Amino acid sequence: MDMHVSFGGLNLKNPVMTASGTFGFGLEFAPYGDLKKLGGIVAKGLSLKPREGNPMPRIAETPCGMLNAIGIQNPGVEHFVTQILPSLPWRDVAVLANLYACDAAEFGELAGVLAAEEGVAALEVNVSCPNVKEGGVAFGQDPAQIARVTEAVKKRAGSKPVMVKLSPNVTDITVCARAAADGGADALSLINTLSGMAVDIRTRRPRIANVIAGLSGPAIKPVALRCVHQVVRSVDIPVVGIGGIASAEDALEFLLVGAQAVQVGTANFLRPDFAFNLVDQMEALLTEIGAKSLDEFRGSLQLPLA
Amino acid sequence: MDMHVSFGGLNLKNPVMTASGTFGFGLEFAPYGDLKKLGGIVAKGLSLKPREGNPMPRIAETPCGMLNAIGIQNPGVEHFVTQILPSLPWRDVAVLANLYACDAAEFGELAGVLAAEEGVAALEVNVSCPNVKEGGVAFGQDPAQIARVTEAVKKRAGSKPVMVKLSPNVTDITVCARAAADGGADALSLINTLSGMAVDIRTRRPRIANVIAGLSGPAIKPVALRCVHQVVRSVDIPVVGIGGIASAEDALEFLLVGAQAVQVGTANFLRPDFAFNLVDQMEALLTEIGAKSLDEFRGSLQLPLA
Amino acid sequence: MSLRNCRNVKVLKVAPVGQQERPDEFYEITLEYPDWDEWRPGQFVMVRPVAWPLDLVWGRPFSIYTADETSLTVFIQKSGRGTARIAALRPGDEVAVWGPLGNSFAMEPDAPTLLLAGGIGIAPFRGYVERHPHPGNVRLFLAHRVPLECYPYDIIAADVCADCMLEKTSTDLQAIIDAMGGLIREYAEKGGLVLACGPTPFMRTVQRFAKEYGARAQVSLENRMGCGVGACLGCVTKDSAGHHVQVCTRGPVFWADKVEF
Amino acid sequence: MSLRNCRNVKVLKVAPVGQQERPDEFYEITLEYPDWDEWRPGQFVMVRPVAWPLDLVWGRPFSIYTADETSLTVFIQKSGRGTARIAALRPGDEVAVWGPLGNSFAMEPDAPTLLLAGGIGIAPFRGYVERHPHPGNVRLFLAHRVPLECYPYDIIAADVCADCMLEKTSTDLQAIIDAMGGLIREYAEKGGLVLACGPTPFMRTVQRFAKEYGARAQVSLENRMGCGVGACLGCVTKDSAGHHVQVCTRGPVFWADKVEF
Ligand SMILES: Cc1cc2nc3c(=O)[nH]c(=O)nc-3n(C[C@H](O)[C@H](O)[C@H](O)COP(=O)(O)OP(=O)(O)OC[C@H]3O[C@@H](n4cnc5c(N)ncnc54)[C@H](O)[C@@H]3O)c2cc1C
Ligand SMILES: Cc1cc2nc3c(=O)[nH]c(=O)nc-3n(C[C@H](O)[C@H](O)[C@H](O)COP(=O)(O)OP(=O)(O)OC[C@H]3O[C@@H](n4cnc5c(N)ncnc54)[C@H](O)[C@@H]3O)c2cc1C
Ligand SMILES: Cc1cc2nc3c(=O)[nH]c(=O)nc-3n(C[C@H](O)[C@H](O)[C@H](O)COP(=O)(O)O)c2cc1C
Ligand SMILES: Cc1cc2nc3c(=O)[nH]c(=O)nc-3n(C[C@H](O)[C@H](O)[C@H](O)COP(=O)(O)O)c2cc1C
Ligand code: FES
Ligand code: FES
Repeated sequence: MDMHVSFGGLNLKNPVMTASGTFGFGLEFAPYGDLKKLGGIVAKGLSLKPREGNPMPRIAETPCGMLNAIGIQNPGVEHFVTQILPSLPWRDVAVLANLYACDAAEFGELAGVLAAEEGVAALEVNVSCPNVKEGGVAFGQDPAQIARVTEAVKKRAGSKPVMVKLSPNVTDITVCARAAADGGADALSLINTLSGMAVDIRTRRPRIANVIAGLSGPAIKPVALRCVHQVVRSVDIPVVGIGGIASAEDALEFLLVGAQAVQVGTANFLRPDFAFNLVDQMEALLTEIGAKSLDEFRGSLQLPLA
Repeated sequence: MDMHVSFGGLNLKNPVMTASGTFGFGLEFAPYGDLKKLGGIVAKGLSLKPREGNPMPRIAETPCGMLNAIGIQNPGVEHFVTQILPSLPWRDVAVLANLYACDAAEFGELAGVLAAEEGVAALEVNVSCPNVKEGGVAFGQDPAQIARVTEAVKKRAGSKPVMVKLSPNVTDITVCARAAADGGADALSLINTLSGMAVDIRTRRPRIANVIAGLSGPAIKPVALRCVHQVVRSVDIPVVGIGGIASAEDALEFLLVGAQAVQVGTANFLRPDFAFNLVDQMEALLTEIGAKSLDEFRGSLQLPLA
Repeated sequence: MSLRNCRNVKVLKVAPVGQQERPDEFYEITLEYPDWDEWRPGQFVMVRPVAWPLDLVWGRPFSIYTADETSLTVFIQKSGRGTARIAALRPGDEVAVWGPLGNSFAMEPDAPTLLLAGGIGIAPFRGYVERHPHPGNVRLFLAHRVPLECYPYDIIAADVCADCMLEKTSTDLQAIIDAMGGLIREYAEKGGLVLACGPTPFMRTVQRFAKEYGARAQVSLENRMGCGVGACLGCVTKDSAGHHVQVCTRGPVFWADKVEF
Repeated sequence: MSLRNCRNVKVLKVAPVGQQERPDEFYEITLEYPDWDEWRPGQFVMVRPVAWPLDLVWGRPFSIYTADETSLTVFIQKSGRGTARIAALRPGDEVAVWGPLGNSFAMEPDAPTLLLAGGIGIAPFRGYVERHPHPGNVRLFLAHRVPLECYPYDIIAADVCADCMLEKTSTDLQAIIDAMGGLIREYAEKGGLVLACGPTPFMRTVQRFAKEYGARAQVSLENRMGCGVGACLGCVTKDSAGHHVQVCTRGPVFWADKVEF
């Protein structure tokens, strides 16, 4: 089956991407598979300046999921474009940069640096930074700020497609989706992690130094599917599904509700060859369930008459 | 250890309650344990008139959780007070009514009926009905409506404590918590289910006829703990923790972050004697981990210095 | 002893059935008896192995296949993750069992009684035949897709008159439907009982013929179950007035003219 | 053959260790060899049984205990849900294994080398001693809380000079710390190597004495790991400049003066 997908200015050889923060810069996984086999690699979150990230402990296992509060530890965008990007096989696999900043101007600046790089296929905008000026609610929870950040990135992105990554921690994700679309986003990716927490009754301490952390993994798949379903029906731009994908069946569920492609996050920790295997498994499963093509299958969910 | 708890006008012999919609009216579980052993029983959601609920299928299993869209099938409040309540051992176990309505006036009326019943220990207000007039966002996602509904119930509740049950499907649950507190709530219970969805790639249909459903079970525990943690720190009224409790350790986690009591939902389906067993297990575990008393343990989470 | 309970019991025996034909698919699982006062054919149990991780939150419903003072047996076909794990249990493993649940099939010792089984739907009829005082009045008809060796057909056929038909093609299916129609009509005419258990389309066929011929028929429904005790309202079907009723407590057995599904 | 890979391999053998003393706690798990070019003592593998349900999302890290052309063995102590399930594996079960991961202990064949093991921290030293060209230069010191029979102490003591001290009381603990101080000082003075593996407080003690006496010491850290390959940044510790570095790729072995933990 032809697994090629093309949307919002991105051309991918298949709909399997790896999610930011869960696949390093890609090279970490080279011993376990051929990076060129993937549809795309979303690199770990980048900021203008290097960041040390949060104190330890940063991760905890939860039922069918995990919490993380890494705090966007990264070597900074300069290091990425000079030291890392050149060694990635970006001619043969779409490499997406994931942008993290805490105000619109900084986002614009980051976008400007990355837009100049031939090796960057697209920009994914992570709006999860709490906006200190606006009382600590994250950008991604405020539609007006989502629009503003999207515009700022889009203005400096040149010809690079801009994908905005939405948070599920909102009352109505379709409002955020529309804000990003209005801000000029070429595509949306969702979901980022759910806000969660874990504690240890013996030490009486939080299991994560940052106290509040992001929940990911199979546990959140139902929430992610619901979000993708709602967003696909409320904006005209393409959507990439993320959240709890741990099998080919999971990945197809996101396509069924209308996602153009998927990103695999936590499942990369189940085993480091997970994403590579998924490419073949998805194709085989599509054939097995009698889908005629990706296009025929995508969005073919039959809803009951209301 | 003395397991008795007393808060917001409720006196419970221990902090274990069963969550609305997961324990029927209690009698269904009488073959599996002594109802009088429980701290409290929250009866299934009641509306003024009987409701048939949603079409089938209504439930689906998800990783470490389940989805439900029962649609508050119930025989109506009259049936409850005349046919069911009299056969419940309400003198020996707190029976809480769970109120479901779709506008403030209806909530008030329901509260009025239930306030007259000696057998009802308290009223729990379920604000999950989508408000059709206000564009379909649920009451529980709009702080102003939470306040209005709380006031309406409180006005008719007489001497009965009023507990408002909060939804996690909001941008900032502390705003909703304050709205309920401002509306006069005596206590809060949280969380209700997360909004989720599941689909079948073979039939290409949603697994739940209602399409969107409520996610519960261990999968959501990290979200529930985070919500309780945030709410406990933002209002002065007592909080009851709900969400994914499937062991004594889970239950103590909610007490550690500051909940006065807990409600067990989906775990009642793990085995019908779950809640009964939990009462003893919690006491044993508290002793094992060296807690001096419930009061000493409750809310004793040590946060890192910010 | 109790009317109904939830107990941790040990697995006594796991006996593969029909493995030459269908390796690793059908099993008789024998458990310690959960100390019930009694049980009736058509009732079921919920089973959840004690060591199950929380990824699967519900127990799984199975008809009571047979039981004696010391043991309870269920007959299972692997069809998903839960049944796969139950089939992999070993003697000594502990399972939580709650039951006996639901109502049971009508038993009128002197009435000609037709048992209609669709595949694994044969499970409750083993106990039914064992408990029936006049097996001579009972007849079994089994419609099956997998080889006969996979089912307790011979065990039941040792006691009662039995037929079976294999469905391989759509012509076979039509022949089965015709045969069922003929049988239901016959039992309607002699005022007998028709008891059916099998997949939903099979049940619908029974219901249709029962209506057409005026047979006194019961169908056993297999709805997805959360709790098994009437609390979650996840398993409901509609009664003849269109009201939602729990299959786990008001069923699983319904008079065919008193249920919509 | 490959430098590093992820393979599904079969469990060849599960050998309980020290069960009279501590039933059901320590096991040697032998797996098919994952076809690596080579491995070095101190490196580790991530293990996730293929049949694991998704309730536990991560693999579990274990030191390479020993290996030959056909097999790889890890030595595990049950301490939680994951290790409990790994201990319950049976021959023939499949596990995903990725490795060899991380760096390894320094090996200077001619240098006097002191191995300091805290309990289960002894695991990587079995392979270290096997691989060492001059075991006569190597000495093991094991501080333990559970009986000696639970550890591969005798196996290692067959090849190298070895001591052990049992910790039962806080007086024992102080004696152990004093002994460690004495040993580290001795190896510092003779310019030897000190290699340590054990729980975090044990590692801190080693670090403190190494600093005090100027010993060339390495510590192997046991941080919680998500991926094992450097990607999740969940396992980091601080290097001497205060920068976060991954224990799984930049460690698990660190020079004691180049790490903060
Ligand atoms: C009253 C009753 C009696 C039954 N008796 C038997 C029996 O004697 N022998 C036997 O092999 N099977 C019987 N079944 C069907 C059996 O319960 C299912 O095959 C089993 O639940 C499948 O679980 P799974 O995890 O393997 O499948 P999955 O498809 O992975 O299960 C997903 C969910 O759907 C439910 N489900 C899936 N298939 C069915 C089904 N056919 N019926 C009901 N729920 C289903 C599961 O319980 C689970 O909750 C009975 C069902 C009911 C309701
Ligand atoms: C590099 C390295 C080498 C190791 N070598 C060995 C060995 O050879 N033999 C052995 O028995 N153990 C070894 N450990 C420790 C072993 O990984 C843990 O005992 C195991 O992960 C516990 O998992 P669990 O699910 O049983 O415990 P749980 O407490 O249920 O696990 C919860 C989470 O915490 C992590 N975790 C818990 N304890 C530890 C720990 N002590 N170290 C690291 N992560 C932990 C788990 O991996 C899991 O992610 C090693 C750890 C590391 C980092
Ligand atoms: C350890 C970890 C680190 C992450 N870091 C980032 C990040 O830097 N930027 C970002 O946009 N998302 C980050 N995420 C979120 C994931 O990209 C993804 O949206 C989320 O984990 C849900 O997908 P999953 O359930 O498949 O993991 C991170 C997730 C994890 C688990
Ligand atoms: C089948 C089912 C029915 C429910 N019905 C109600 C209800 O009628 N009213 C209500 O307030 N909450 C209802 N809930 C939500 C639970 O009371 C509880 O808030 C939620 O399930 C989270 O807890 P848990 O993870 O322990 O199940 C229902 C949950 C389930 C699973
Ligand atoms: S299975 Fe829960 S009500 Fe029937
Ligand atoms: S375990 Fe993931 S970076 Fe080390």
